[in-house]
Amino acid sequence: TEENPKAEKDTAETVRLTVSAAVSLTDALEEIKTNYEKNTDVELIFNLGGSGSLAQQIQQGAPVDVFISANQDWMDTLDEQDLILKSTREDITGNKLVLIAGSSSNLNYRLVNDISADDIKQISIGNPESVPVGKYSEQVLKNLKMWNDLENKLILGKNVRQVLTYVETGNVDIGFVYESDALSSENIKILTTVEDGLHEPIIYPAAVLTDTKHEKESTEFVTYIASEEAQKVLAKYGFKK
Amino acid sequence: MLDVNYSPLWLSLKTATIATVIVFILGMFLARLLARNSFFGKSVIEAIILLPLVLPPTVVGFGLLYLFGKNGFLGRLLLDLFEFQVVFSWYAVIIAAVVVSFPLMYQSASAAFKQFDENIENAAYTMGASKWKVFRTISFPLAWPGLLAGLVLSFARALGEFGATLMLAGYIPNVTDTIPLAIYFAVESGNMEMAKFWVLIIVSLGFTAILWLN
Amino acid sequence: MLDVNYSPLWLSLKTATIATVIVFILGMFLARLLARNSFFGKSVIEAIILLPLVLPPTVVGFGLLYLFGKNGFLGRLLLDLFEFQVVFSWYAVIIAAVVVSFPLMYQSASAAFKQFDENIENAAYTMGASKWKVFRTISFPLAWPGLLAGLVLSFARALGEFGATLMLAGYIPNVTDTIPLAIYFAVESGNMEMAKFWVLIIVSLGFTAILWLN
Amino acid sequence: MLKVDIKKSLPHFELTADFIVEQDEIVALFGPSGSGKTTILNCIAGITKATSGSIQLNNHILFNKRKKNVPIQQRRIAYLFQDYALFPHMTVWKNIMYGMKNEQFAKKLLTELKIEHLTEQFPNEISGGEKQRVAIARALATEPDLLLLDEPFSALDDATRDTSHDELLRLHKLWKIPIILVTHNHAEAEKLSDRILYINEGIIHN
Amino acid sequence: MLKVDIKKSLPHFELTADFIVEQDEIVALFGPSGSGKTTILNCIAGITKATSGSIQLNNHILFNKRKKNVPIQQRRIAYLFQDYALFPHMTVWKNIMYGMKNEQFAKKLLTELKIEHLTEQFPNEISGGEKQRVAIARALATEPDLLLLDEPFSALDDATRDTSHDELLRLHKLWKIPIILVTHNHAEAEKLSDRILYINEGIIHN
Ligand SMILES: Nc1ncnc2c1ncn2[C@@H]1O[C@H](COP(=O)(O)OP(=O)(O)OP(=O)(O)O)[C@@H](O)[C@H]1O
Ligand SMILES: Nc1ncnc2c1ncn2[C@@H]1O[C@H](COP(=O)(O)OP(=O)(O)OP(=O)(O)O)[C@@H](O)[C@H]1O
Ligand code: MOO
Ligand SMILES: [Mg+2]
Ligand SMILES: [Mg+2]
Repeated sequence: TEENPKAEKDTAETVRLTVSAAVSLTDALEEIKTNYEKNTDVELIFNLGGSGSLAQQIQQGAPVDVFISANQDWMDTLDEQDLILKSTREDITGNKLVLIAGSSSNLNYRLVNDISADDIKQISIGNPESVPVGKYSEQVLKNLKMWNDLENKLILGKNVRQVLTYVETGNVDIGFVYESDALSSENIKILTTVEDGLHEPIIYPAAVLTDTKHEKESTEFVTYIASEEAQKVLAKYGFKK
Repeated sequence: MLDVNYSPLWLSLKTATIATVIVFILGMFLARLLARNSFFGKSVIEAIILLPLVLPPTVVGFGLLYLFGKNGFLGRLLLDLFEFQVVFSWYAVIIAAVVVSFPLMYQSASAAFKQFDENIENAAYTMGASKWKVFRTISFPLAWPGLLAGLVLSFARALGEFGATLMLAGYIPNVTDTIPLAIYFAVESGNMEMAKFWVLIIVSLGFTAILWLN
Repeated sequence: MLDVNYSPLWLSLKTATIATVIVFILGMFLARLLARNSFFGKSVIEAIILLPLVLPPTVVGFGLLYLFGKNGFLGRLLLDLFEFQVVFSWYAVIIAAVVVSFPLMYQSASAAFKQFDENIENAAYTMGASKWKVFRTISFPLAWPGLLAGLVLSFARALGEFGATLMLAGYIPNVTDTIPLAIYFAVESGNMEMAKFWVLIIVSLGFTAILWLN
Repeated sequence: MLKVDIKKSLPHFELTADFIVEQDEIVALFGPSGSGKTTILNCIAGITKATSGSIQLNNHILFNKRKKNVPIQQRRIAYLFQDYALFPHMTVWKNIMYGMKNEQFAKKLLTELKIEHLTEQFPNEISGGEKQRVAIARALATEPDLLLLDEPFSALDDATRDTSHDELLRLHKLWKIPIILVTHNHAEAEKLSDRILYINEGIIHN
Repeated sequence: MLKVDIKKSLPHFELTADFIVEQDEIVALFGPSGSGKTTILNCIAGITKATSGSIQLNNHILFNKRKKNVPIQQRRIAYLFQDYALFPHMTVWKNIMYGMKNEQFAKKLLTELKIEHLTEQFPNEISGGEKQRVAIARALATEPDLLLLDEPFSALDDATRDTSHDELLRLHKLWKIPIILVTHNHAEAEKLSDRILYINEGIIHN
């Protein structure tokens, strides 16, 4: 059965890989882990958190083998400090930005352009200074010249989940979140998916860290995430390149 | 030079002070009331008071959001009665600070009132002093070391409150951006200069408060 | 039915208990040492002790990461001496819990030791009791209400510690995933059932601890 | 006039107190250590509750079996505690002024009791006998309807005791209130009191 | 043998104590309230520090001007505090056994002092005179090199006081240690002591 080969695997030399990954990937990675561990001698340990915190931990020498960031900036930072193996860096998936409202809301915007300052009391986005999703949201609103109208209605969240909670509980009228997060909630509806051209592409890069003791296995895992089998799983949770 | 908006400083000072005053008064009287009685259910009350301490502040904030939010029981009540929305307001900052620092004050005060000789109070009563006078002139000063400890802890906790505040009050520049929020976002966005600046400020505030209280 | 991994329960219990024991002993002795002395610099020490309370836990975690990280002073010391890396280990969870709950214990204990009649200690000394015996049999029991308050607060705080833990210890299943972290990630991934389950567990733990201590 | 008729169960015997103190009378309560003297005063002052019976002062019922129990602060009874119970955080002067209306009278009391030089000191900064005199002054200062004194002069030397005696007698003449005085000193009891109640193991023998 | 030769500044006068107590002597310290009796005992026991001078017990220097100051717990001096300082969280029995080696002796003391029925009660559950006897027992129980008694019998009735006197004299015969007894009662001083030191405003007149 399932248990026995695994027990054998432990006695054979199982390699443990610590993967620091953006927290939004949690559910998708759990499924990928199950698939991956079935066919390899590798045990995956996920350290989940905001990309910023994860990068800071790595800078301070946390024993991590693979880093999956929710944006390019933090990966670039580590790159500049030679903390990642450049050759292993790969964009493994992406996400889309969506505009959401509570499931019982009577707003039915078709386009981001439809948002009118008169309809809404409050709008929530991630904090552009620190949360990637907030930065993208700001780009959208600025590109559409709506930022000035809406600025005094903004509630800034520390992460996507907080934006989602505000919308779910009806405390704000609308918010911008990732599609993957929107799919995980039953209490909201997606009003529209934001056009790609309105913000920088949302890319999740992965890379093996310079300090790893298991370069081979780590590189194999990064390659695996880019493979079709893993991409299918990611797509199921709303992640598309 | 850093380009600093000082709003967090005033906001933090104001909210922490108000929250501490509320917590101090409520915590002290509740503790006095319960200190020398023991009844069934007292432990339950004490456990509920302690709850915000065992939960991560974000979860506390989550709970408060459910309570004070648009669809929450208290939120709707306030909205219906006063057309007042707590969430995302300055009051939300105070509520969050009060809830998280209350257990510290209550526990300290409760211990303080258990730790002095009751007979001194009786002596004051024989001199015709009212309950309030005895509390003010006898019980309060005799329990002062413990009450002071609670005050210091509450003020520090209120000043440093972050998770619940962020959840209930949101991060709205000039309205709900306390120093801890400013620190958090500075750190998260990698603006270490700004983070250090605010850490220094909050540390000096803590220092001043302690020196002044001692 | 929920498919629950119970590791956070044991981990939280274990780390909160160990951290509380450490904090209780250290906090009590430090408070006793400083309680009835006043010297220049005492307020400074007390302010430093209080620091983790005024800072958002994440920032405390950040500071600890700098201290215990590969390039940090203590981190390098431990690495050189014992080839031991603290970050991401079980010890990091304990360190985080100790640091954030220490101020609660210290303040409570400090007040407790100020609030009883010194002459009782002198009486014990005249009977030939050593300093340690007097502490154990006189000062300790007389200060007990305040010490207990500190113990309860510290345990609750250690149990609920989240921000600093996440930063210093990471979220590593079966190694550093305490209940507060489990709650956070359950919420993050929209798994409200799981979140509620863990909130219930942690609340019952807090309850049990209080009932048992009273 | 004070009328006491109470019973109270104590660990080693039952206390039975049934006596009257007239308006202008000083009654001494005299008996061995542990016989129940302090307990009687505590019941009258309202600090302990008697098991049964009644206590009446000037036609006001302070306590009776129908669960009436006037709170301490409304009894208008001054009480010198055997262990003084001074307020440790107040100076001697503040201790005395606590229940006091009349500053002039307080100053006079301090002089008569020879403690006027101690007004600014705290209770833990004065001697045992000085504490006792502060407690006497504090009790007298309230100008009560009834005065309970639990061994008020036990820590005083003969000379100080004599002047304190005189002061008590002077005030009693002035106020004409009932006074109960607990003492172990038979000479003192005879000198100060109009009547001595002998108590032993909780039983009073007139 | 105890040799005391100290000075100490007090708020209202300077205390000067220069006297010797021989090995088998009981010395009474007799003087008005506030004259410095307790302060002398506190200096000998090590609870207060004298301003200058020296204290010597059986050839051990306990205190001298060259800043030597033996800690309280090493002085082997039993001290009955004027306010008893009983341990409020311990029963009478535990109070007495605190510094005690010999259970048999403790039981005997309790019987002699007529408090054997109180062993399981706490200090706040016994009468004033009972507290005093517990404090006497506790001080005697340590079998010290020197015994300091600060008004040990002031709260006792005559009968109880007499038996307590007898017990003290009996133990003194047995142990032959110096004893200093503070009292306001001249008859008591004469009965118990070999010599009386008269003190007034800090000055001792032999
Ligand atoms: N709080 C209490 N709980 C239980 N027993 C008590 C309490 N207070 C006093 N007693 C007991 O009641 C009896 C009477 O005590 P009380 O204090 O009235 O004596 P007293 O006559 O004032 O003696 P003394 O002259 O020694 O002060 C004693 O046996 C004492 O042990
Ligand atoms: N801690 C203190 N601080 C300042 N003054 C004190 C302190 N203790 C005692 N005194 C003063 O020192 C003097 C002597 O006090 P002491 O206690 O030695 O008197 P005593 O002879 O024991 O009197 P009593 O018979 O009333 O107990 C008194 O004037 C008293 O007010
Ligand atoms: O996963 Mo993130 O870094 O919170 O967008
Ligand atoms: Mg009595
Ligand atoms: Mg004295």
